[in-house]
Amino acid sequence: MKSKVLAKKDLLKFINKLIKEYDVFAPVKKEEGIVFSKIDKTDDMCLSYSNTKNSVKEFLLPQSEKLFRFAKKENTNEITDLKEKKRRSLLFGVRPCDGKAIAMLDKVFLENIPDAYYKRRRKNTLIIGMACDTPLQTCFCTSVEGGPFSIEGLDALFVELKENYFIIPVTKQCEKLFVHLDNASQEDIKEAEKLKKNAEKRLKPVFEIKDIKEKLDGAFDNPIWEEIHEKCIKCGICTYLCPACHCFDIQDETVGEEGCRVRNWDSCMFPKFTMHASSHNPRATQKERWRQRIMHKFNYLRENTGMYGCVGCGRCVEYCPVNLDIRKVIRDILESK
Amino acid sequence: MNNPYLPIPMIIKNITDETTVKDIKTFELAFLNKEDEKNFSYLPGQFAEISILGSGEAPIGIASSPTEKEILKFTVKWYEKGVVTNALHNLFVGDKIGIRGPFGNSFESKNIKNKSVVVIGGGFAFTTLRSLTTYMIHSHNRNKFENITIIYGARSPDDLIYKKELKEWAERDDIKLYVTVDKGDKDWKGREGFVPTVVEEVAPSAQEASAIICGPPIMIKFTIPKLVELGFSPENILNSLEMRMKCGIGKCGRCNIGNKYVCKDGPIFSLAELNDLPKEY
Amino acid sequence: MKTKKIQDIARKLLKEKKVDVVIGFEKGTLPSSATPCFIRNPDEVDRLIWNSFCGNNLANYLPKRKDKIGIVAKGCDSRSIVVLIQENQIKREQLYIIGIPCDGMTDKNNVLHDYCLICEHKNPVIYDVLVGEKVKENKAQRHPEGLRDTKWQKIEDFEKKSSSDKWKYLESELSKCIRCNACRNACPTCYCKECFIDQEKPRWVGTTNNLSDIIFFHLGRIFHQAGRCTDCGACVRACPMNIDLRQFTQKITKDGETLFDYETGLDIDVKPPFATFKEDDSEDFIK
Amino acid sequence: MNKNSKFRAKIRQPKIIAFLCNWCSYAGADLAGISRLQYPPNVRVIRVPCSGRMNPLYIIRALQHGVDGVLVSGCHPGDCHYITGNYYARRKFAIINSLLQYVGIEKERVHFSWVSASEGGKFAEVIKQVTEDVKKLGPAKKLVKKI
Repeated sequence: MKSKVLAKKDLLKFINKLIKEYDVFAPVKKEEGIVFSKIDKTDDMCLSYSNTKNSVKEFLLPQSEKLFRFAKKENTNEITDLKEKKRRSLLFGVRPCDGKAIAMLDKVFLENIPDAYYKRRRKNTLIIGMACDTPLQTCFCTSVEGGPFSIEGLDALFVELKENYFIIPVTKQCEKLFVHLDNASQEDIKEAEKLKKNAEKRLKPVFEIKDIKEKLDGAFDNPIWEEIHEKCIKCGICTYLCPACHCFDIQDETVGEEGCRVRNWDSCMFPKFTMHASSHNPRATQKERWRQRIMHKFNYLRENTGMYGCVGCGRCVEYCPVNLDIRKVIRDILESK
Repeated sequence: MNNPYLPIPMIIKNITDETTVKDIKTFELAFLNKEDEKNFSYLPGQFAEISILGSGEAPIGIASSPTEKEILKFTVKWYEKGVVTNALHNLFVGDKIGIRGPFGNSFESKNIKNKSVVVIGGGFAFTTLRSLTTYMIHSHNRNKFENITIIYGARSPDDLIYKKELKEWAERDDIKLYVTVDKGDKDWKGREGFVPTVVEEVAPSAQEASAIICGPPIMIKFTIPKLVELGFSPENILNSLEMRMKCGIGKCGRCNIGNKYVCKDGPIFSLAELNDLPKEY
Repeated sequence: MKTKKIQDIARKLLKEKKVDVVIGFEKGTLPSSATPCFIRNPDEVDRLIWNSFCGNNLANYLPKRKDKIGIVAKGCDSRSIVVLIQENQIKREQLYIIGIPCDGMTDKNNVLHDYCLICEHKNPVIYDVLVGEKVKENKAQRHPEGLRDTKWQKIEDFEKKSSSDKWKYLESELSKCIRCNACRNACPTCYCKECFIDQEKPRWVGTTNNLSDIIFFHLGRIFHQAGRCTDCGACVRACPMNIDLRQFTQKITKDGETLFDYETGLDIDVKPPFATFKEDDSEDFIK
Repeated sequence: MNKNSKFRAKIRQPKIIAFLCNWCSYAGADLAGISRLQYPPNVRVIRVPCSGRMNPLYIIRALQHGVDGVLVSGCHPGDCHYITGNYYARRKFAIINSLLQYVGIEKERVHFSWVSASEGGKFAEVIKQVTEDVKKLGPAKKLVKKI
């Protein structure tokens, strides 16, 4: 597929056209910060963002998703499967780190036994990325096999040049969006290449990812776990804002005679996450939970899917109320005996 | 669309109290749709998510054997904190519920055929072992196994579950059954003593044999060394684990032990496999 | 200066084995940040620091601990410690409180937090050793009606709004909530072994991000803070979605002060407002 | 649900939950019944051992699950069967009442009263007044949980 260009002044027109056909989600400036949200008009969109506060996973794996409805009438268990949404969705302005997280979620939810709900949403969603040229202090995508211009998980990637957007189409599905656009010139390609190099240069890896898997294999009983968790306050910020964390809980919600089975995000940081009905808890303290979080992201997922469960977006680093920095944790583990 | 989250509608055909305190009940469920019944093929050791609308789901081992047609049996203990087990214990014959499954691997997946089998169970963890035993002694399958030894222990005679079947099995001469209780009552004429001691005593031959062990952690802890002493290799000591599970298909992320998911890669693990996994269960 | 003193005190405490652990602050991984740390080895006390980013309320780490603890405490931390002692979550004998008069903490842009602006207890109310000189307290002037004007201005303004405006504000704020529970977990006086939102039998609050449930959670939590909240700002600082929780928690504090004449966390020996009563408590709202 | 709300829209009969203490207000309600005092039938009673047993979150929970008004009633101060239960309760009620009004729940949705076992008349009066107040407000919309 050929790279394309779109003049910056034509972007809003382009998005407006998309809004007619798709439910478009893009970064929007709100009171709580810049968040990914549905836009009805291009005015809502805010493209001067480093990264959004929430990740785009909530459009594929919503925080609460109804699995089906049921009526709690006497002696029945009628259930109604929920209907598919007709309009397709399009996520515009996804950062490459979030894109990579989607690639990881795809492995978990689409392989082996596919997850019907995720699959339905995923098939219905186009993801257009926006390359990242102003990384934050908290960013570390290059440390976890990602990059500010990574195309993994995306259907297309926009790169902001001086006057144009340079567009790299990745999958067939999005090709038709760009057919009417001009092909990129050699100069554009060069300019984009240069931006990419510069951005990557600014993001020196903060740890050697190659060593971490091997280290973790033998680190289950490492005394370092005793210390790492100590200041953790057991909240769910890190896991809820994480674009790759995908653990969920299934619960029934009822009001009066009606109810629905829902699945909600859950967090390995919560004490009840693994609690048995018999009150036995295999991960009884925050030590085990932190070990699980690190092991799951950097060891188990790597082994099971070939990808890491961390994409280096830095949200957990930025928003942790006690500054429990995952980068430091990893470095400490690497340095430990 | 093939949706693994939709429960299969079932109806409760029979409820049996296993103990006099009535905290353990066996539910016999029948399929409401013939189609579902045809599609539901399982083997001993597998589990299903029991789904009660309004309360939620809980993973329970299937206690019936595939050789028993038309019904599925689940034996469920009441726990004070268990939302679903509580709701289940409040149901009556004729109530409709749902199940999802079957999930997990089976005992057979661990290469137990054409060998002797030693089944060691404790307390109410005997459920999937009942499934296995019933399966093995069925006339179609009995010749696929060599000697079958069953060792089953509980705290008191009343805590033994499947009392009727134990009686039937005791009368068979193609299996050896040893039932023991920690402490008998005045009517108890059988064995007294802990399971590990009985294992040592009856010393089943480890030659070409698999040991399948399922029970409270303390029993497992003391029985495994005995089995190793007897010469059972770690590959032939099988253990069924339990974990909090929600999805049953390896997505929801809570039942993993190391990189293995109990719902998908288990619940049956050999001791050899467990030795390679972190001790987090 | 203070950093050095804290280090010296901590070193002495640990060397003399007066405490098992010192809870203080160390340099954070981001610029303009400090992070809680646990020091057990006297050789490591050099990690301890003190600056204007030491905003976390360290009392949060105390409930149900069994060891002997040296703890660095600002004014608000010390008040939370008092609450925890009052409510038997920690024993006074377990604690060696390194009190630090506080000039207010700043956010990462070096701006004083707004709860620090109206703070009336900059000096620790309870301590074993004080690091540095006491600072001048900024007691708000008593209003003729008995309310403190500057302190409660925001609350009184809100009280005057119509119910629908109030509700609209509540909804708009709380609809940002992602139910990460950070407000609860960052709060030193939210120490319940099992929070009512985690209870499953019966389930108090639904598990989804249904707005009604979110409001229930926050109202419930705020209500539970009556007589406990010291307005330390831990919840708003922790909230990743910048929810204005203090608009509601302050109301509880104000009611505690105006209805029961009780200011939180000043005296270990005074009973918290819900653990006592007066025969002439106001009851004009009761028919 | 739908059927229910249509029904409610037509006749506008509010649903009110009354939490009555076992020793005074519940007996007061009994007395009102025995004395054949007329009062509106909109109230569903939940008996609690003492007003001190009232977890104030019950009020929020009731509003969340579709009642239009709540009444909490106990013994007069000094008359508590458990000596001081209602004194403690009074403090909790003061705070929750003030908090609910502060966040925008109308004052007339949530009521508190002291009704003794001998005050059948007062009980009928309180119910009448509460029902009227709640009727004026119309069906509760805030806090109502929909799924």
